[in-house]
Amino acid sequence: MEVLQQIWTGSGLYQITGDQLAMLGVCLLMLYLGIVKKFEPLLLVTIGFGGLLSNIPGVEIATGDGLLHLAYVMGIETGAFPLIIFMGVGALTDFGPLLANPKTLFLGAAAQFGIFATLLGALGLTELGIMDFSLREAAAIGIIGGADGPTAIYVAGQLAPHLLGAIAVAAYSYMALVPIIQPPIMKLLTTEAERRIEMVQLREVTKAERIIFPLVLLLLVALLLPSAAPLLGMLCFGNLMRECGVVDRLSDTTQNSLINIVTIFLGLAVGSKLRAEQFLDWSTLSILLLGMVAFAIGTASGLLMGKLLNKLSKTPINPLIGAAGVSAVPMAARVANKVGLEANPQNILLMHAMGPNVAGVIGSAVAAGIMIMVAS
Amino acid sequence: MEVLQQIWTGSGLYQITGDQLAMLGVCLLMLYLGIVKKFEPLLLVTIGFGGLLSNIPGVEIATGDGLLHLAYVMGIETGAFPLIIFMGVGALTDFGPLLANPKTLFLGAAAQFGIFATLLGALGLTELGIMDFSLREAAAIGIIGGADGPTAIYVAGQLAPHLLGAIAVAAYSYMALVPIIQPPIMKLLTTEAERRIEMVQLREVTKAERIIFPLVLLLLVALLLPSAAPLLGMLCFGNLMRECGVVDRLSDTTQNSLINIVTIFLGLAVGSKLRAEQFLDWSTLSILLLGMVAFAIGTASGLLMGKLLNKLSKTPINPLIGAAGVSAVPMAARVANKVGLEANPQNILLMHAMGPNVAGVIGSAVAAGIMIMVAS
Amino acid sequence: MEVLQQIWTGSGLYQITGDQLAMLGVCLLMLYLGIVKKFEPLLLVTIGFGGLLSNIPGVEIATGDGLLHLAYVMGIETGAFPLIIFMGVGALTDFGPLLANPKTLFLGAAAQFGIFATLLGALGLTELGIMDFSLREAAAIGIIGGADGPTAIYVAGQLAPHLLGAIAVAAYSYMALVPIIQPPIMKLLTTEAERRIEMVQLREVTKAERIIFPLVLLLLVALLLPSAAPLLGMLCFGNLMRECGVVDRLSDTTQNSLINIVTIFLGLAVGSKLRAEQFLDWSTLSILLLGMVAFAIGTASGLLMGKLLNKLSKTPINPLIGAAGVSAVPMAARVANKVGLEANPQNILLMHAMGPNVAGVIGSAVAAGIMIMVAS
Amino acid sequence: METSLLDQGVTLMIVGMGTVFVFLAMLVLAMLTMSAIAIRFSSEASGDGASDEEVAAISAAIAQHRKR
Amino acid sequence: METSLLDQGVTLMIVGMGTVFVFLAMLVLAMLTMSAIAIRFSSEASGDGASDEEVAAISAAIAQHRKR
Amino acid sequence: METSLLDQGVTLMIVGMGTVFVFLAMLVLAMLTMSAIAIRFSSEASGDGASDEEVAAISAAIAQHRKR
Ligand code: NA
Ligand code: NA
Ligand code: NA
Repeated sequence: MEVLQQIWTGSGLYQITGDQLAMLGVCLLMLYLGIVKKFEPLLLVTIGFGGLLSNIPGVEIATGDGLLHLAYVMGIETGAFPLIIFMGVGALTDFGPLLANPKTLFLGAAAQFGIFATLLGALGLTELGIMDFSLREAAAIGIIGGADGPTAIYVAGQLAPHLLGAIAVAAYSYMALVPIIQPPIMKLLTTEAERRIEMVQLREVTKAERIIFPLVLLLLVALLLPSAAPLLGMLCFGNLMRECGVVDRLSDTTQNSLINIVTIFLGLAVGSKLRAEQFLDWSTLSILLLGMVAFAIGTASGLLMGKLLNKLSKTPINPLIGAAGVSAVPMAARVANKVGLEANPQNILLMHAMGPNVAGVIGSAVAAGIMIMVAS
Repeated sequence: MEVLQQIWTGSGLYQITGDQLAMLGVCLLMLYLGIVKKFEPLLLVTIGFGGLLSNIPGVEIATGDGLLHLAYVMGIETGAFPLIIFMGVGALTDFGPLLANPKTLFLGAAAQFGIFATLLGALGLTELGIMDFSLREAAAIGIIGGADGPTAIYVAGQLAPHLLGAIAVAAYSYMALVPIIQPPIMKLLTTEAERRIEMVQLREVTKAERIIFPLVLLLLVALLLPSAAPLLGMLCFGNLMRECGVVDRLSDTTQNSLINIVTIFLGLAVGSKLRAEQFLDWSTLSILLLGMVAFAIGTASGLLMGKLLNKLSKTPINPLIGAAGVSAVPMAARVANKVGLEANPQNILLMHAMGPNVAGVIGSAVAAGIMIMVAS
Repeated sequence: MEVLQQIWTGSGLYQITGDQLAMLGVCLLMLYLGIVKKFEPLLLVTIGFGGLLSNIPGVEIATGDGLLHLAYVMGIETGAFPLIIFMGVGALTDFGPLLANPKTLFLGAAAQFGIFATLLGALGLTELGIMDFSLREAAAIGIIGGADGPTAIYVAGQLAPHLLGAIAVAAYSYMALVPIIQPPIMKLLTTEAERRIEMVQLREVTKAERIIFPLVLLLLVALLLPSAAPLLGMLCFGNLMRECGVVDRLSDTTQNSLINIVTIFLGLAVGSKLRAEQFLDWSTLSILLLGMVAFAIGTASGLLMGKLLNKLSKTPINPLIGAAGVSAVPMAARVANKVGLEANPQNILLMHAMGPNVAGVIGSAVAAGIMIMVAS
Repeated sequence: METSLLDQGVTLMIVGMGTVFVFLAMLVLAMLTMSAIAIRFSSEASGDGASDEEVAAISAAIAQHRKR
Repeated sequence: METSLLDQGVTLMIVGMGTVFVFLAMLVLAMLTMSAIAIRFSSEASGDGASDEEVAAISAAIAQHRKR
Repeated sequence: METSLLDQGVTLMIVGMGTVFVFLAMLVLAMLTMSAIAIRFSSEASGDGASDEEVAAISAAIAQHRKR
């Protein structure tokens, strides 16, 4: 019977390749990490499921007119989804701790060293003939070190769309692994005495400062680095809606329905780049390795800047909060708090670590702006 | 005065055709059924109003660059709207009763006979020279028997977009008429004794089973019938978000804002296919007739399978719950419960009927996959 | 170093023009009015911020593939955003006061005189050689007098997209300035005795009337003026969802998530038309002037019709409520109430003013329909 | 003969205001008719021989019920 | 030889209903297997030698917990 | 002479980290200036001769009010 033949040749059992099976396994692992281990579940569950759908053989869902491919074309290629997420992040972010202690911005700056060191690493692998990355690709890989999902997706979508799947998976995986990656480095680079340092309580921040801050940041971006304006502009817009107090209904929708809807389709769209033929590649493996290096270097440079700042500052600064400068909001700040508590049970660093934590978001958006301007 | 002339020739009174008047009447009837009779109001109100707008003469709203036509092109032609609705249905569906009693899946399978019998009926009318349906058109008409709105819209959009208006109206109308169509058939095909059968209480289902179920279903689809993967994949994704417990904010948005927004535009877009020149046609009449037949046959085959299962099963099975296998969630399950209560006031069948009811959703999505693979 | 050179020539400090600086100032002023003065904050904050982003030199955000330009192309050029906002307005509007006292519709009709007088004014400036407006442009400018944001944006997007920025800014600015513009005119054209008039309490309106009203309005539009059908059709649809009582979940989403999401992107998209090279132009200045005139004339003609109606009507009518006929919902109704209270502290006009207020929305949509039909 | 732009404007103003008034006048008529029917129908539905007070009471009750 | 449209329909009906039944039958098998493993795993996780009553109690407790 | 890829990378690293630091340093300056003005302005707005304690109290009150 022809029809039975057609069903059989159309079936997954007939068409599936070993690579696709492997990718189904990888995606199930991502779902396991998201659901059971609770690692960045909002993204690992959506990306993982998108990856499952994309590796079903013989069905047009992550290609052509399929829903996931449409989401990719309309949301990621245009940059719309990461920018809207950034608006939502702005609406969810309290810049109060940063306003109370602006010098923690330097911690967020230092931690971006991971980005550029990784870029250099990727180019080094190319120089050695092990890999073959262009400057654009190396820049996109480096941004994993920014430890900020939407920034990584935005930059990869602009500079190296064919690597977006690997870069997004690496970024979210390492952000999830922050509680495992960071503590050993923190203990290696700080003394017990440094970890015990208690910090003075943050001052209260006025409403006016909160409202003016996103405008000041935007104007600085406009004057100094316009290529960072899309990312930081949307962040500032979201934050202005949050703080200005007169558009609470817009701010609420941005923090809830809108960011949730976009997260769902962003995750599925990123998942559509996990197709076996694109993802199973040596470059993916090296991206995962380089991403790990990026995180470690970013953490280390944040800590070292923390030690320096502690020496220079009049008020004591616990170097641990420098590790939060990599972003990975709010996980990195929680890790800094936890390691601080281990050394000194009276030491509540959480709010102090939120300053460098959000500074890291700004820092990596600035780095992204430079990458996009120079590499494109 | 030229301008007055222009206003007069531009007015509805000047331009309107009898067909358009008739369609305005049909659409007002749909609104009446939705609002006063409360028949599937979410869809009849939106489709009915979309139909009103589409039959206003001389205005570009359901054609060209009009909003309703844009919604149709972007949401229905691409399949995006029915797939997103299916994701929402997944997020709203509790598969617990099915997991507690998996053999009710056979009831959901049997009830799909209505689909294929109707397909055959449409081809028979063609053979007899009464109508002129192609295999693709017959398949799209048959899916009305699936008693599942988004599945019908998805299949019609893929296989026979010019019949989409009639098919959607038929599907939702008969789903609304379930409490009128099904009881006579149920009483005809079952004995009083059968209707009195009480069923044993369903076992509790663990959280792990609930989480793994959508993944098992997706993998089975991937291996056996990839052409059903878009529909069932989105259903599984929505259900996984619901059950996994770590992305509740995404699940909540999917169940509320997202499904509501898409329902509004889906309804308006379907309504844009109710334009008089497309809708008032003999094929519409025969689609309405065939759709009615499809429902009746689906109900009957579900009931007969219920009787068979009751004979074969160790624990008693009330054949009435077989009628719920047509889907029409949750109306068909409520009808089974009501007819059961009439025969035996202690007989609460509702949860037992939810199993075949959701099985019917899976069953018709599988049938849709076969149709799409074979007929396209 | 080449790279430093590239960063410097890419910076805002190097590229910014005096015009762009001026526009940044204008946008900051809009934010100030929205946030500190609370003038129409939902629109002034979003449009103002969109304007800031659009005037950052050397970055593609309000042009090309930028997010704001995409929002403009997809949402404003197609008319989708203003139509969806109108649906939301319908879902938020209580037509009860109008149903209780239908003759207040005449107040909403009279106040539209501001629209046509302004159109004539724009053509007069052209005749005098001061400006050079076409009929389409004059019609788009006139609609500012409708005092209804989405209507103005919809008409401008259809008839004169290059003036949209100025028209939207004028419309929202003057709507915000209603409490300043209207009272002097109200006091000039009414006597103290007229302002003291108390009106009889409005009768209760049945649920049936509320449900049937949007359908009656839609059918009248269909028969008399189809070119107003997109705007009024969506208004009626939103209102039917609100009143019919069977689709509350759709109505709630329309009134909240959906209208909020669209407001955000509408505001940003309108802001993208505030680029210095488009906005800083003599035509903008004359549009701002003409808009002010439109508001004043609309207010005056509403008041005069109020005086006439008071003479003709059996029950007393306070002419102040005629000023609310310009729309600017609900600000104009509140202003009428406030001025009434000043003359007579027992005089609660608010509900009586809501009738002409929503009548003004219908009236300006009708005027918009005529403009679009005749001028395009 | 070409009509001047200003003439077109005057025509548009007269026709436009005329249409607005005609449209809204017909809407007033339609609403009065509709309300009369709806209230009549409501009162009939609520039993034979409903007095005016009953109509008012029902209207009030419905309005009350609406305030959910 | 060309197959008639009706013949195609009959074939599609037989194959279609067959596929639906085969698919759902395999789903029944997969669900039974999965549930057996999931329940076994739950019971093992909850301590050695869990009795049937314990399994039932745990299931009920989990279900209770789900009703948030 | 063509610059090698690695040289480009080194340049980008130096320039990039430099820009990040310069940008954030200027942001620190801007924030300190802005805060000084904002706090001064708040204290002036709250009456003449507001003492430091008053400023602190107002700040706390505003913060309290923010916790809606
Ligand atoms: Na970062
Ligand atoms: Na079904
Ligand atoms: Na108006």
